[in-house]
Amino acid sequence: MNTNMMRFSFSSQSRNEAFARVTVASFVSQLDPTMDELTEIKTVVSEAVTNSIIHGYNSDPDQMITIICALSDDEVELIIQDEGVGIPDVEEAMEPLYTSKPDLERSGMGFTIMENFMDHVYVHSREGEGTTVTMNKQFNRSKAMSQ
Amino acid sequence: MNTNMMRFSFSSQSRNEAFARVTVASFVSQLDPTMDELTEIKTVVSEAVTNSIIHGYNSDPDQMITIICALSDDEVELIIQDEGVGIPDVEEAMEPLYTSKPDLERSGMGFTIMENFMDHVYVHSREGEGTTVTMNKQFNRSKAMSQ
Amino acid sequence: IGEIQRFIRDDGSLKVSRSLKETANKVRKKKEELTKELNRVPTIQEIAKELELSPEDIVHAEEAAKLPHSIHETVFE
Ligand SMILES: Nc1ncnc2c1ncn2[C@@H]1O[C@H](COP(=O)(O)OP(=O)(O)O)[C@@H](O)[C@H]1O
Ligand SMILES: Nc1ncnc2c1ncn2[C@@H]1O[C@H](COP(=O)(O)OP(=O)(O)O)[C@@H](O)[C@H]1O
Ligand SMILES: [Mg+2]
Ligand SMILES: [Mg+2]
Repeated sequence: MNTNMMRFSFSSQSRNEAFARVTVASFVSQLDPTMDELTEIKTVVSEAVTNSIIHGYNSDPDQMITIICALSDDEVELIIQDEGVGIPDVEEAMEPLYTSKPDLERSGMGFTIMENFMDHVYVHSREGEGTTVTMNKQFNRSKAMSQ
Repeated sequence: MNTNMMRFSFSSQSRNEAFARVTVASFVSQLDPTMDELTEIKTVVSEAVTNSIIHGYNSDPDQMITIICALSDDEVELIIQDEGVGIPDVEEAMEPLYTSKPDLERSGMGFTIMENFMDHVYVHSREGEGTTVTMNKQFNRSKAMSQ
Repeated sequence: IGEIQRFIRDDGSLKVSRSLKETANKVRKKKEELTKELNRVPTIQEIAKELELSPEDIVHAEEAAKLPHSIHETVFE
């Protein structure tokens, strides 16, 4: 099997959100996804990175976020990690519309969007240790089917 | 002072050369350099990454290459690292036209190009341990001078 | 005066932000064209081939087009 991987870390500044999106999307472009699939991947990266910045690190800009991305054949695995405050109740956090920061006008839809755009989303988190979001997606499904 | 840094690693595969180029370029784009300056940075990344793949790892696709990039005001520092075979004689390797792989139709101009496009190039290498190329460049210099 | 000079200079020179935006416009047009032609959303390779760019460069340009124009940053910083 044909595998390729990359890993990158960057400081928890909101201006790095765009950078994280480009980095993941340009790596994933090797699998030749459709433009729509690529937009989905970028959205998912934005949601997870924003969560790490705003919730995980409470907007402290001097912490680090790590993204790992592995490609094999037509599949992508994406891991987004912080060492922030963690999530006390993951199940509750993943419910649509749930947000712990309604004052910041958060929609509470971040995890729901991730689950919609990716095939699998797995969240591992411990209070005081941080959060790891692992996601998988297979590309070109619709393309293959439409042939 | 306004600083921002990132670090990324990826498999030593030539298809990742474009990925490495764009990842650095998109991070450096924060400083809004000119197109020429960005092209120079991309060229330098290509040369160093190709060297790590072809020379450092003798084209073994399962090793890792690391790039660190730090921005401060109008300056970029770029570090490109491998843990490959290393360079026995760095001074000789950096001479224009020197190549240890003439059979692969290498031009021997990689280091010369890096020295031309960047303000400083420093190569640290040990046989059997790997090679680290550290480069610096200040942007907007020529623009400031042309006034 | 320094700021005004910088404004004029930035406007006239090929800054990355501007050039990437032009590329992003081409990508957007090509995407529309191919969507009609193929009757589905094109893949990134399909667009890359037509524009003779790498897929990675297309991703970069698309993202840059979303960011605020640098002239604002230059003038108002
Ligand atoms: N990386 C993280 N670190 C800590 N808490 C998180 C993290 N990601 C998500 N959460 C928690 O999960 C909740 C739901 O997240 P999400 O669905 O993205 O909604 P929103 O970000 O709009 O609040 C957040 O309000 C927060 O309490
Ligand atoms: N990362 C590296 N690991 C091991 N050797 C290297 C590395 N980079 C450069 N070299 C050595 O330095 C020489 C000169 O490099 P360069 O100027 O790029 O020319 P070329 O790549 O065309 O040979 C190479 O031929 C090789 O012997
Ligand atoms: Mg969220
Ligand atoms: Mg070379």
